[in-house]
Parts: sequence; structure tokens; C-alpha cells
Amino acid sequence: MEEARPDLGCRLKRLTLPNPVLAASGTAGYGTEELPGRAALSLGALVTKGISLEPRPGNPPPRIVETPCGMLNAIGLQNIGLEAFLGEHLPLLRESGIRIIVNVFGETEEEYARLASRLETQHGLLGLELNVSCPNVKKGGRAFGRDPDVLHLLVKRVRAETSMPLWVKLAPDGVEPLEAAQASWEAGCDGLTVANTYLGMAVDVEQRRPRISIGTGGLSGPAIRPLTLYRVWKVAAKAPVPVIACGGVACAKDALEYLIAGAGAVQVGSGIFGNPGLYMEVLEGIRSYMIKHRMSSLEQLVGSLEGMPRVSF
Amino acid sequence: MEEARPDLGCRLKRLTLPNPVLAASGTAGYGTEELPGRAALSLGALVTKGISLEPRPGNPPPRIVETPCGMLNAIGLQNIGLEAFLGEHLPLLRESGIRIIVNVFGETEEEYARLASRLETQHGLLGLELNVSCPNVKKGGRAFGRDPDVLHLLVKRVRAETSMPLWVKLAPDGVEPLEAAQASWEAGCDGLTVANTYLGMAVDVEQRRPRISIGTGGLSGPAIRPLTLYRVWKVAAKAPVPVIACGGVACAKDALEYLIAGAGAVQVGSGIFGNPGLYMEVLEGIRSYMIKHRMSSLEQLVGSLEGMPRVSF
Amino acid sequence: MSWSYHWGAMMKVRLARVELITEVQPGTFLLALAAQGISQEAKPGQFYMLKTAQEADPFLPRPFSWLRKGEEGSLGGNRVEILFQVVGKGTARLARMRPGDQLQALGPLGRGWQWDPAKTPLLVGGGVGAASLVSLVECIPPEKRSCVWALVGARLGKQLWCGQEMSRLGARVLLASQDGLEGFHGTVLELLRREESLLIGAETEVFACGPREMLKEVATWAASRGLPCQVSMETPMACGVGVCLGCAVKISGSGGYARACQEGPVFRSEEIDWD
Amino acid sequence: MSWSYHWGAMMKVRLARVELITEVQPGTFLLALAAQGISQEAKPGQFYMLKTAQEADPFLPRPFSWLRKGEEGSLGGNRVEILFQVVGKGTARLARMRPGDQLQALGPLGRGWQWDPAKTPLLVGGGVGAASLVSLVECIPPEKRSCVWALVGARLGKQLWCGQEMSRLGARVLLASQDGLEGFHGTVLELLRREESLLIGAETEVFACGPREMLKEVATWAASRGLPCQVSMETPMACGVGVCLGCAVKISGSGGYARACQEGPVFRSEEIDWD
Ligand SMILES: Cc1cc2nc3c(=O)[nH]c(=O)nc-3n(C[C@H](O)[C@H](O)[C@H](O)COP(=O)(O)OP(=O)(O)OC[C@H]3O[C@@H](n4cnc5c(N)ncnc54)[C@H](O)[C@@H]3O)c2cc1C
Ligand SMILES: Cc1cc2nc3c(=O)[nH]c(=O)nc-3n(C[C@H](O)[C@H](O)[C@H](O)COP(=O)(O)OP(=O)(O)OC[C@H]3O[C@@H](n4cnc5c(N)ncnc54)[C@H](O)[C@@H]3O)c2cc1C
Ligand SMILES: Cc1cc2nc3c(=O)[nH]c(=O)nc-3n(C[C@H](O)[C@H](O)[C@H](O)COP(=O)(O)O)c2cc1C
Ligand SMILES: Cc1cc2nc3c(=O)[nH]c(=O)nc-3n(C[C@H](O)[C@H](O)[C@H](O)COP(=O)(O)O)c2cc1C
Ligand code: FES
Ligand code: FES
Repeated sequence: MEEARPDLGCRLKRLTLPNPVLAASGTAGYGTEELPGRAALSLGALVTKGISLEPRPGNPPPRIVETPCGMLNAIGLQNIGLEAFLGEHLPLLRESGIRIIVNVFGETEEEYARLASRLETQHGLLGLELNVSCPNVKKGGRAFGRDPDVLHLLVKRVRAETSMPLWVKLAPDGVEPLEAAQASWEAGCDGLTVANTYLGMAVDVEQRRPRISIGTGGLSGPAIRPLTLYRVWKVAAKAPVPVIACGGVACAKDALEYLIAGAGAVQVGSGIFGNPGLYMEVLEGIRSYMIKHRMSSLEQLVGSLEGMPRVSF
Repeated sequence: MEEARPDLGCRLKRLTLPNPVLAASGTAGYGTEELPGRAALSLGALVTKGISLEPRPGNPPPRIVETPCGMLNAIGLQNIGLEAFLGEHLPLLRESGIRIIVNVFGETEEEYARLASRLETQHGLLGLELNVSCPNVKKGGRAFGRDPDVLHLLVKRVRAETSMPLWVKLAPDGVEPLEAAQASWEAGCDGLTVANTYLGMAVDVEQRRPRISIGTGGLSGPAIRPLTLYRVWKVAAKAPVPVIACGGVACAKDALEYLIAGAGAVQVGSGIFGNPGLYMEVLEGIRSYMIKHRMSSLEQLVGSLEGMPRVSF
Repeated sequence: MSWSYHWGAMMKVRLARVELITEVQPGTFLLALAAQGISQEAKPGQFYMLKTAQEADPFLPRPFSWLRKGEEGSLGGNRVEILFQVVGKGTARLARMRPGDQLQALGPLGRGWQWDPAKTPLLVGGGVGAASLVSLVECIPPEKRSCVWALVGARLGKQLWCGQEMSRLGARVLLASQDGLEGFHGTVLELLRREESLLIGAETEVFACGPREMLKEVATWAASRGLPCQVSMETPMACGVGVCLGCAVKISGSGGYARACQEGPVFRSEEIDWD
Repeated sequence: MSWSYHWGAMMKVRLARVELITEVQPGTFLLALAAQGISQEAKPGQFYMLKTAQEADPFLPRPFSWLRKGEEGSLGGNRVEILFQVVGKGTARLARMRPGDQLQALGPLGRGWQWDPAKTPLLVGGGVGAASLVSLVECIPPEKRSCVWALVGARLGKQLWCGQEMSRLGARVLLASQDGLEGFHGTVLELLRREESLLIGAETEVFACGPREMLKEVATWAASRGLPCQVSMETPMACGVGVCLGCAVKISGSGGYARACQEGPVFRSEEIDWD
């Protein structure tokens, strides 16, 4: 029996998941929505829409526009707020058995800290992902992610509030990702999500106005994959904590590129919109690949890339 | 006669071109190759392949790989060297009447300076574009572009050597474009080309090796357009010199987005590979748009975008 | 709410086969799709997200209301028709499909028209938006259709296919074209105002679909006449299933937003913040 | 060199109409394209860059050797045939084309086979690479074809369409398949070594096309037998016309690179740095 079913079990420091395929924040709701074909239960984990202490209405429309092999979004972190999430969604999520990572967002260090300490006391949550990289809000978010020193203090503060697995979701632009990564791991995070969307824009040439209400938005989708893959490789080559890749996965091959380049797990984001079967397709594709290449555990796949130059800081 | 032919004449500080459609460096050779349907004479100008003092063999293959709505390249600045360019190509170019901007690249400040002073004495060249942003070479290039202080000194040095129109071609990543732009204009450049390719990579999952020989390459094509458009808008909002947009133009609408966002001219790069008629298509598309919107001169189009937030440094 | 619905919902994604594609008026195509159960549960005013399965660009699926379920009286539920107008690259790609090709179809989605049989519908459709009103007529029992008033307007007289179709289904149809080549010479709003004494009865309810500016004017008109009014809102969409929050529609009063794909696309007109 | 060639070269870009597309062996398609003058100047071993005109992805055109000009003896020059194997998304897209569809074709491009009528060609083709050798046979006058030896190998016996085609054109063909279901059971190289006494004459010149590893072995073999040898190199390409420098092929000795699209795709085997 050479073709034993490979073990897709995924060890991300203190966190063990049944497989490395995750749903990215903001592309799978709170986990309770009707998700056609998304098989949320089969996911390694589902990262929730970004949650803030207070509800946020989000940005005026238009909030999204398609671009070549991608899309810009400026949702503006619309969300129902922490208490509504805990009251309305968390009980359903617990009942469902879906593995949940909560993505959180604050405008001040204090807000991040309060989110973390409040979530710390909840059952049924696997971990926290700090969004310090949202390009679509005026205050907070990316402001923390752009300055490694500020980021370091933020992560340290949050770390003090919670013993849960803590991931920091980095911005791919406006900061050298390796510096932001280092600032985060030195402050004690358990994982690094590489990366959020890239700041971009689109113009309606007939109106001569931006196509996104607030002028700019974050680019996601296959268009950015080569860029994020580079960042994932670079950070994974140096980081003492796992890297969770996120950017432009649209088929199993894309996820394999990330795992081979060093990611311990992969998030599927806006690719799900055009292909509701994508979570399962990626999961099964990784499995088939491992069978074909006679790999019995995920560790054999992760970081198996050869022929790259050395990474210098 | 409301539908008079609009004037596409393009004034870029000291340089006046018959229209704002340019061929980007490295995608149109030295200007002397057989360019199917490229109508090099109809271009506002053609920017040559990057030229160094000495010939360079370039990187081993594979040098290119297609990605979603784009491509990675790592040519490694293969070129015949300055003297061969001056001896073999420049006479033909002069005879042809093609308007030429020479893209130059050095490994040291000294090399850039020597390139500039040698080209200064040649007839038949419209200007210089300094490539300080090539991601595909080990020394020089991007090293200058990444540090605004180093860039400032470089541009100052080159400025002292030449009175020709001098553009600086900025990197879109690894540096805040506005800071690099400011460093350049304060050193006296006449224009800013925004931008070069974005550092990225791709993995061959069957071989578990990079798909580009040197590991990483520069991403071009429509995939990057939303990202470069954002940078063009941001730099153009502040810069006292013209911005020449470059990134992902694949149709006339794309070029219009750049002009409306503030670019004084637009370079067509890798889009020409899949559509040899693109130069003419873009040129005619801009003309039709101006007729439709009753614009008589390019100035009415450039920077006509409304509804954007203010740019802060 | 039970967790089995994750699996129930999976049934909404189908690879549908193009049965027929034909240009019914310049730039507007009728597309018939076949797939097991595709229209079984489709309610009028709901929509589908369509995408060519293998292509990376266009990246997002596109929302389209359904037009008809096909042969009247057929029990099937395995066929659905869409009427679409070519406006950009997604619809241009769709127009290049041929019978036998496959399309990924997610749906039916959203909250459609809420038709109370006690009410007399007054339908107001602008352009290809009228397609979503055709589905409403098709779902009204044939014997009741003669009470339905339908006003359909377009820029050109040759763009009134939907009006003819509603007429064929048995509704009382008035047409308007801005070129005056078919029906009333003017906009559908002008026609509405001109004929309102004829159109308004005690139980009239307005159902409107078309460009936002038109909807706003219809809503204002209906409010001033004390008529209930439903509107179908078009917004860009990414997911179609309520998770991306891309399809925000500003709701009056609250300062908040509703999702066109979930709480809509059909809203009561007074819910909308029109400014 | 004169500047008028910019305009002359423009003639090389054409919108071609798909005349015929048919799967001649599993996963391999014969594509016939029609456009004014498309093959008028095509020389054997040259290639075309093909792309669907309206689509943003795949971003780059794809290079394909031409196979035949169509009906033998036809004066036309308005028709060209390609043989392609589906290996990725570009070729998968191509395989979905239908008669009547349009494709952008740039070509003929590059430097093809240099055939000296005094020489006796020994053709060695692996897989779909043999297509480019078919064009060579077609360009040799019919009365001379019976001197041509052609060895064609493939993994499966059912993948030897090119061999059958060369045989139909009048060449002396030997087939090899790794599954042994057609011709010699083994690789084309094993066949070549086994039959070399039969194949080599005084004026023999080798023409090889196929995977790089095969070409390298053929080149080594030819060198050891003192035979001149030409090889057609496949590399990724972006522009096809010599401006992007993406198609670099390492040249022996110099430390430098040649462009497969311009100095190639056909090279003399000793020009290539095989390591
Ligand atoms: C619930 C719903 C039902 C719809 N039903 C139909 C229908 O039955 N028939 C039909 O032809 N169309 C319908 N539409 C509109 C249709 O979805 C768009 O025309 C289509 O997405 C355009 O895609 P494209 O790629 O061709 O154009 P794009 O290239 O995406 O855009 C072309 C132009 O159309 C505009 N546009 C894009 N999407 C929308 C949108 N959703 N609403 C308004 N303008 C848009 C763009 O701003 C641009 O100016 C519906 C939309 C929604 C939300
Ligand atoms: C001068 C020339 C002539 C050719 N003639 C023919 C022909 O007559 N018939 C034919 O079927 N093919 C021919 N090819 C190869 C053909 O161009 C590729 O198979 C095609 O580009 C693959 O495109 P794709 O999008 O389907 O695959 P992709 O998705 O681009 O790639 C699929 C796989 O093929 C590999 N690949 C991609 N391009 C090439 C390439 N140029 N060479 C080798 N491997 C590649 C990739 O690394 C990948 O593993 C020729 C190539 C050249 C350079
Ligand atoms: C509609 C939308 C909403 C998003 N919302 C969030 C969010 O709330 N928090 C967050 O950290 N990232 C958010 N993201 C970013 C994604 O999680 C992901 O990082 C990004 O889209 C890149 O991955 P992709 O290319 O696979 O989509 C959002 C992305 C999209 C498209
Ligand atoms: C094959 C290739 C070669 C290039 N060579 C150069 C070069 O020599 N010098 C330079 O400044 N930019 C070079 N570039 C960058 C382009 O000029 C341009 O900045 C970039 O491709 C983005 O534009 P695009 O998306 O329109 O291609 C090259 C790009 C490509 C694709
Ligand atoms: S389209 Fe995604 S929430 Fe409505
Ligand atoms: S493919 Fe561009 S130079 Fe050969």
C-alpha cells in the first residue's frame, strides 16, 4: 500500500488543524451565513470577517470593482461589533463545530487589547488574527502595520492580554514585510498571515471619478499572487513562527506554490466568489498532489522549494 | 465644426512630444528591430532597452513566466552596451526619425554619470530615463532606487553631467514612491516614470523550483495596473514635474485612467506582446475620447480626476 | 437554523449547459440554461451569479435576474432563461457562448418580488431591467395576468422585447421609447404620469426595475400617490451570498447598509435612502 | 535595412478565422486558420504567435510551429495549419475554439530549417515537436521526398499522427512508441541508434525537434557520427519578434545568449551550449 492517505494535519506552533486550507477574513462572513458549497466544516479553519469593539457601518457604495484577474474592495470593515458577534454568531458557531479564528481590528491599541481580553474568555475559538493591514479605513488598522516599532508595541500589548494563539496579518505594501514580521514575532505572536490586500485604485473614465467611493481600495485575487508568494517565501525563510499565506489562491496549484515556498497553511480569499467549490478543490488537490509525490505528511511539502537565493534582511 | 481634431501634443516640461503614447523600456528593443504593427514612428517616443556602459549577457533562462493577467521577467538587463548602441543603432534611429529616450542603467554612480555625459554629446536623442528600479540584477539599479537619500545624490550627480531632459524611473515597491519621487525632483530631474515592475515569484510545483532562473522576477501587465495607477495619482498630486505612467496598459481606457489620474504621458509595456496593434489602438482611443468629450487639448484631460481624497506625505 | 444548510446550499451551484443563445434585440441576448433543479425554487425577482468556469478573467461572477423558466406549464424546474445586455467584458464573454457550452450558475439568490394576490401589480421597467418583471408576470396565474399593468420603456423602439413578452404572457402592456419608434414617444416615467388615472386602482402596488435614477423617480411618484412600491436594486456584487458586503445599499434613517444580494435585490422603496 | 519595414512588418499581424479544429489523437488538435496571405512567406520551421484577441488572460500569445499550408499544390498562401497539444491554459483555451471563431496570428516568425537540396534529410521528431518537421517535408518537392528518412517517436502508439502524415507526404517513416503499440517499442533515440546503418548516407543532415533532452542526445549522436545537425529549440516566449529577450538560449563558447524567436528557433546543434 504505497498510496496510503497522506496526513494533511497542520501544526502551526501551538495550534493543530486537520488540514492547511483556511477561509480568509472578509470572504466567508461570520461563518454562519449560507455558504454555497463552501463546506465550512471541512476547512482547516475559517477566519471571520474583521470584528471591532463597536459596530461599524462601513463605507458608502461603490465598495468593489473588478480589475484584471482581481478586484478592489473598500468595505471599510463593516461589522456588527464584538458583542453582537458573541451573542448572535458564536453560539451557532460552537454548535456547528466549525473551527474559528477571529479577525479583530481596532482604532487604538486599547481597542485591540480589549478585544483580545474579551475574546480570551470565550469557549470555542481557536485563535485571533490581528488585522493591522486594512487599507480601507482612515484610522487604525494599517497605521499600526506600517511602522514596525508601533506594531511591536501593539502585538506586545495584545500578547499580554491573551494566551490564545495569536496571528498578525501583515500589510504587503507601505512597509518591508520582513521588518513588520520581525517586529511581530519578537513581540510574541504565534503566526504571521502574509498578507492583506494591496492598495490600488481604478478610475471611471466616463465620469472621471474613482470607481470606489473612498477613492482607493485593496487589491485581491490571482493578480497579486506572484507578489504575495514572494513575500511569503521571504518571511518564511526567516521567521521562527509559522507563516499563513493569503493572496490570490484560485486553484490547488496556487496553494501548493505557497506551501512549497514555506507557508504552513493557506487562506482562500476572494477566489471563492467565482468558484464556490474552491475550498474543497484546493483541499482535494493538495491531497492528490501528496499522493502523487508520495508524501505522507504535510511537513514534507512545506518549505520544500529548492533553488532560491538566500534571503538577507 | 465642433469636432475639430483635438491636439494630442504633449508638453512634459522642456520636452514636447506629438502625443502622449510611449513605448516602455525593454518591450520595444533598441527601436531598430522589426516591430510588427508597432508603428514606432507614430509613437510620442520610444524608450530603449536599458543600456549600460559595458555589454551585459543577462540572466540564464528561464527568464519569463506568465502569471494571471501578467508576466514575471528577469532578463537581467541583457544589452549590447553603450558603444555598440551608439555605433550600430543610433545612426539607424536618427535616419528613421523615431523619437528616442535612452533608458540607462549602472552599477555605480560613476557608471550612471559616464553614461549621461557620453549620451549628452549625441544628436538625435530626446532624453534619458534613469533605471533605478530594475528588480532583476544583483548590483546597482534598485539599490539606488530604494533609498531616497542615495537616489537624491545619484540624480544630482547625473544632473550635473547632462542638460538633456532627465527622467527617473521609480520602483513601485521596497520604497515609498512619493519619497523617492521627492528625492528625485529635488535633485533636478525633469520627469518621473511611475513605475517599474513589482518584485514577485512563481513556483513550478512539479519540480519544486522557482520558474525564473534567478528565483524572483518583476511583475508587469494588467494585473499591476490598479497598483501603479494609485502610485501615479499619488505622485502626480504632489510632484512639480510631469509623471510618466507605466504599468499594465492593455487598451485605450487604461491609458485614459492614467492621464485622468494625472500622468502627463503613458508608456505601453508588455501589453504590446499580446497585441501588436496596441500603440495605435491607444493613440486612436485617446483621440476618440477627446473628440467625444469635446476636449481640444491634452491639458484638459491630464489630471481631470475628481472625487479623490487629499494626498498627504 | 440548522447546520445541514451548508449542504443544502451546495445544491445551488451548478454547471449549466447553454441550450440556446440568441440576440433578441440589438445587443441583448436571450440565454437558456439547463441543469438539474436549476429553477425549481426560483422565485420572481431572484437572481443567479453566472461565470464561465475555467477562466481567470473576468474574475468575478455576474448577477442576472431570471426571465422565464421556459415552456409555460412545464413541470421541469431544470431550465431557466436570462436576458442580458452587453455592457462590458463579462457580458461580451457571455455573448460568445454557444449551445453546448457550460456555465457555472449559482442561484437562485436573494429576496425577490413579494406579490400579494390581493394586489393589482403595476410594473414599471426600464431597459433590460424589465427582465426581472417578466419573471413576476410568469409567476402570476394566467387568469390573473389581464389585471396586470406593465409599462416598459427603452431608449430605442427596437429595445422593447420585454414589453412584447409580457404582452404575450397576457399582461396589459404600454410601451415607451425615447426615439418614438414604438409606443409612447418619451420616457416610461412620462408615460406613467400621463396615464396614471388609467393605471391606478384601489389595490395597486408598484413594482419597478431599472436604472437607479428611474427607480428613485418611480418611488417618489408612488409615495406621492400613496401607493406601495417595491424596487429591485442593481449594485456591483462579488459573492452574491451575503458574505463579502460589497453590494451595500444605503438604508434610510439608520445610517447603515443592507446587502442587495441578501436583504434585496428587491426592497420596499421606503427602505432605501435615495440620496 | 530601410524604415519602410516597419510597415511591411505590420502585415504579419492578422485576425485569422478558425476553419477547422479537430482532435487527431488524444489531447492533440489540428487547427486550420485562414487569413489573407498568412502562409505566403512561411518557411519550414518558422512559427506563429497565436492569441485569442479579446481576452486579458492568458496574457501572452503562444508560439506554434506551422504544420502544413493545406491542400498540396494550392497557390493560396491564405491558409495555415497548426498541430497543438493541450498542456496548460493557453492550449486548453485554444482547444475550445470553434470554426468561425477568430484568433490573432502573428507570423511567420523566426529562422526555420535550412534545407540544402544537395543534402538528404534525416528527421528526428519527438511528440508534437514533429509538427515542425512535417512543414519541412511539405516544402521538399514531392519527387525528392522518397529520399527523406523520418523517425517519429511518442510515449503512446496512438500519438504518432505526425509520422503517419509524413508517410502520406511520401517520406520514409519509422515509428517508435514507448508503449510499443505502434512501430518500434522504445524511444526514438533507441530506434535511431539501432537503425543508423540504414539511415546514414554520405549527404545525410539531421533535423531534430522535440524535448530539450532528446535534442541534446540527438546532437551528441550526430556529432559523434560527423553529421551536420539542426535543432529547433522551444523556450517560453513573450514577444516573438526579438524585442523582449525572454527567449534566451545559451550559446556555446561565448557565454552569451541567442534569441530563440529571432536567431532561432532552428539552430545548428553545435551553436547550442547544452549544459
Ligand atoms: C440583482 C441584479 C440583477 C441583474 N439582472 C440583470 C439582467 O437580468 N440582465 C442584464 O443584462 N443585467 C442585469 N444586471 C446587471 C449585470 O449584472 C451587469 O450588466 C453585468 O454585471 C455587467 O458585467 P460586464 O462584465 O459586462 O460589465 P463590466 O465590465 O463589469 O461593467 C461595464 C459597465 O457596467 C457597469 N456595471 C457593472 N456592474 C454593474 C451592476 N451590477 N449594476 C450596474 N452597473 C454595472 C460598470 O460600472 C461599467 O460601467 C443585474 C444586476 C444585479 C445586481
Ligand atoms: C518555436 C516554438 C514552436 C512550438 N511549436 C509547437 C507546436 O507546433 N505544437 C505544440 O503543441 N506546441 C508547440 N510549442 C510549445 C507551445 O508553445 C507550448 O506548449 C504552449 O505555449 C503552452 O501554453 P499553455 O498555456 O497551454 O501552457 P502553460 O500553462 O503556459 O504551461 C504548461 C506547461 O508547459 C510548459 N511550457 C510553457 N511554455 C513552454 C514552452 N514554450 N516550451 C516548453 N514548455 C513550455 C510550462 O512550463 C508548463 O509546465 C512550440 C514552442 C515554441 C517556442
Ligand atoms: C470583500 C473583502 C473583504 C475583506 N475583509 C477583510 C477583513 O475584514 N479583515 C481582514 O483582515 N482582511 C479582509 N480582507 C482581505 C482578505 O482576507 C485577504 O487578505 C485578501 O483578500 C487577499 O486574499 P485573496 O487574494 O485570496 O482574496 C477582505 C477581502 C475582501 C475581498
Ligand atoms: C521583458 C521586459 C523587459 C524589461 N526591460 C526593462 C529595462 O531594460 N529597463 C527598464 O527600465 N524597464 C524594463 N522593463 C519594465 C518595463 O519598462 C515596464 O516598466 C514594466 O513592464 C511595467 O509596464 P507594463 O505593465 O506595461 O509592462 C522591462 C519589462 C519587461 C516585461
Ligand atoms: S454580493 Fe457579497 S454580500 Fe452581497
Ligand atoms: S520572444 Fe521576445 S525576444 Fe524572443
